[in-house]
Amino acid sequence: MAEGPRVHARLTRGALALDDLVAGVADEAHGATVTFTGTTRREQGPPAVVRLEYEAYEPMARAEMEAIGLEAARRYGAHVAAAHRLGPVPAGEASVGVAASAAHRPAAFAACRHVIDEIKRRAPIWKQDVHADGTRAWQDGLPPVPVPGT
Amino acid sequence: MAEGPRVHARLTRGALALDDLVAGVADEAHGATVTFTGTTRREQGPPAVVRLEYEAYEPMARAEMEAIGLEAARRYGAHVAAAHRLGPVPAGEASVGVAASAAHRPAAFAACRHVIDEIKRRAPIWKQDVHADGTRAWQDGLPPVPVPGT
Amino acid sequence: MTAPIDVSVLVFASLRERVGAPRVALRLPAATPVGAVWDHLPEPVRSLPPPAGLRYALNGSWTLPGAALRDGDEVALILPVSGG
Amino acid sequence: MTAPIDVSVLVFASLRERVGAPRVALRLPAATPVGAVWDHLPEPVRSLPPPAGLRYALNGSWTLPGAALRDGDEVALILPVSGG
Repeated sequence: MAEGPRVHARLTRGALALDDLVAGVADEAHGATVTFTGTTRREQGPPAVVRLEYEAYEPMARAEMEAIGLEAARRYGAHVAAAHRLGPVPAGEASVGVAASAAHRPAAFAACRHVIDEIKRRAPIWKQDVHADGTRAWQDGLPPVPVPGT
Repeated sequence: MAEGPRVHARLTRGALALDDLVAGVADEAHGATVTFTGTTRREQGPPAVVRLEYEAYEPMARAEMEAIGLEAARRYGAHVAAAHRLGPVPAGEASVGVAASAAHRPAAFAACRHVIDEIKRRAPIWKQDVHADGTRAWQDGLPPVPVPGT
Repeated sequence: MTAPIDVSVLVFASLRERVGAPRVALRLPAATPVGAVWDHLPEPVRSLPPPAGLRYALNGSWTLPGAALRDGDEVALILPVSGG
Repeated sequence: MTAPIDVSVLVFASLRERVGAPRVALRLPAATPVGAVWDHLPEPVRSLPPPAGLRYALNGSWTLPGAALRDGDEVALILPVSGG
């Protein structure tokens, strides 16, 4: 209980399990747990997005997620667990999950919000939209790659 | 997807299942899901709280939870599911759970926060702390009941 | 001069324990306001001051203390809540 | 007059696809700043303007474009991210 903040950060190619994240932040002294799950919205487009493909600079993404978790943990007295999927993620499945627990709910909400906001802002992870018509588009600030042969 | 907000409110004497709440707010058009779980903190006291016992004015508690869910659903374009336990809840187990989904994360966080804040403020539900030494204390604004025979 | 009314009062938590039952039947003067019900509860409750923040429900909906009771009404005394 | 240095450049996402590999070996003048690496990438990348918000990591830690490279360094070009 008094051992200080716990932070877990994970990159995974499998489905995210919210229960695992919640279990990672359990603490008898923490009365509030907040989770965030980010899911690909199917109706983005047109053309419709059928899946995303995530790529990361893996060691730095993990380190950055841990650093972000530790910021929230220290600022809010929270435990934090965060996981991000890599590789293909079908539309409708979760690509990122965060759990944060704290003694009281304002701190748990703030910690969870900090972690997801900063992961999206800072972690070196990129997504590629894969459309129903087979086209793909990286979301990385560069103009679309010219399609070969056109 | 375009069928408008969904609101589920439930009182239950069994353990809360976060997955059920999350499933209740799933929507292909909603990219963000936020949950809140409230758990009895064991170290409250002294004397230590070993469990809570919840009592409600059940029809109004359910109606009030639904009204609160609908407020959040309308204000934030969210789906909401909320469940509150009644009867004995051992320390360390969840007594209340909320899930809210929305297209984007600020709305999902705001909806979840609104629902838990307002349930705590308005729903006619009361808790009794049960201590390790056998004493009990209702949290209902009245002075402690005199112990018979003292 | 109108006939008295019979109302049912629902009580919860420590109020229920003090009353010894979840429901109290009261015969009251016609049009008694909801906010006066407390003073008709059995002892030892009516000697206690009603807690700050006491709310009222009438037949399953929120109401204000000035609402006039009618025969057959069901009043709930909602002590300050502590769910969550 | 100092000897050139060999550095490794990590690229991701559409930059990786344009380069055709996740890693590029470059021989550069000693003390080349990190921010100049882009201009040494193979075509067609170096003709593109670097995207606004491009960040840099050096040997696994964030760095600034003015940092001077040394022999054996590993630089990562971090395009604007889109995780979550």
